[in-house]
Amino acid sequence: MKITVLYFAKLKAVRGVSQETFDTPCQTIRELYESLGLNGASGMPHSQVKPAVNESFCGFDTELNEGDVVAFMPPMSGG
Amino acid sequence: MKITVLYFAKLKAVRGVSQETFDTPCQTIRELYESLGLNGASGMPHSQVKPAVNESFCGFDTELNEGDVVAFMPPMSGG
Amino acid sequence: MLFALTTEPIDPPALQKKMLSLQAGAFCSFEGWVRDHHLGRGVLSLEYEAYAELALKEGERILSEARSKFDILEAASVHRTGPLQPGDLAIWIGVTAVHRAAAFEACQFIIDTIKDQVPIWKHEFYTDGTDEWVDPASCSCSRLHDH
Amino acid sequence: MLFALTTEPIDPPALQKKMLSLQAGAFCSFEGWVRDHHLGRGVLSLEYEAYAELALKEGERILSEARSKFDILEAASVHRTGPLQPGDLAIWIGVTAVHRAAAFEACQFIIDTIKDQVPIWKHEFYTDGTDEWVDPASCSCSRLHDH
Repeated sequence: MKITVLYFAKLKAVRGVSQETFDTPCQTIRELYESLGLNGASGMPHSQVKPAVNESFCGFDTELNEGDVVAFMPPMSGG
Repeated sequence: MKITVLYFAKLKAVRGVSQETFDTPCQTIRELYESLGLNGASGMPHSQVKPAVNESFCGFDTELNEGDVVAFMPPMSGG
Repeated sequence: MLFALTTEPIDPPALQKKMLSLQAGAFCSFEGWVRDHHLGRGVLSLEYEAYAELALKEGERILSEARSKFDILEAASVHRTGPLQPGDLAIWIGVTAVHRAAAFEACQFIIDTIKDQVPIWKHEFYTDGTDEWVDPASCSCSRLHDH
Repeated sequence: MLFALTTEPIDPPALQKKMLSLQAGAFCSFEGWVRDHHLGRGVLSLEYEAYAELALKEGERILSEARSKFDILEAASVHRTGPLQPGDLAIWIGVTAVHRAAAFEACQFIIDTIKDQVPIWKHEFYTDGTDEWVDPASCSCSRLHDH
């Protein structure tokens, strides 16, 4: 299925793009995160990352659906 | 001895003037307060009033000296 | 003078401008505005009276105490006196700090202590034609009803 | 919209003006200013990046939560995004209430929660030529060092 992924802050730097749209066989947010290698040495462990789908926070076990817009967010540092 | 007394807020209304200078035989702030009748029915009990002498808070047992400027202050309500 | 009394309208942006620095990441302010009601009565206007000499001394002492008690950079306050109307600014307090928690604590300490210890009194004039020197001690619910 | 993002300088007096009412005796505000140093390093400039759609939703949710949690009248906040320099205002929060204690509590709750939960990130550029995405979780002393 085709999804769009948004990357922010350090994860944007790790991935090298702020967003991309592609076909994926992944069933969950967790599989997607790992398939992108974002939990690797240069990335961040799941525990530090908040995922969102379609502009709402969600868990890593959330299932993916066609057309979803997924976001991976490092710890926030606004304010 | 000659002293000046300042009255504020409700005590000014009770006494009818904001300040006055006069000779007094009173030895302490307490005697002065009572001689002025400010602790009477239309006035305020000592417990509610803060006295000051020469621009510093003081106790009712403070002794009076020639030329002192005494102030009697109801509970504050600024801010 | 970091504590001041004024009979003119208070100008918070101008006061704040004097305090800011490149070290101050956090600024907390409190403003007390004149309301149009008090304990259920309509307020037409009011007048703040101060024992100016002592109020200035006490105000400065409270700001100094805040600076030694809390980890802040600057603290300042201006209280208006004379006639005011609903919608007028009666008091302004500004605190700068490197970190926000101290700024909040100091700002709240300053307004609480000023209300309790600085010789200023509020004379309220009501819409029904009566008037009263506000006496926080005579109202058992004063802690709930002051701003 | 009571929570907003802007790439333009924040104008606190204009924002406050929209909130004041004759019922509001107490106004508390918090402002976060860009400092010229962070954890001992000189800061040349910084950039705030936001996931705007989600940040706006979260910001509104936090302001709503503050209004239901505390006895306040209004709460509003604006966060600046894009490039900023030391001395620039990064965030403004204003709260009005009838009584001051609730205004202070709500204002502190709002800034604490915004920092923790609104998807905005700070990218700092240092005087030594390096840069970093600020990661509060990676710094054991983050609670002490953020503003």
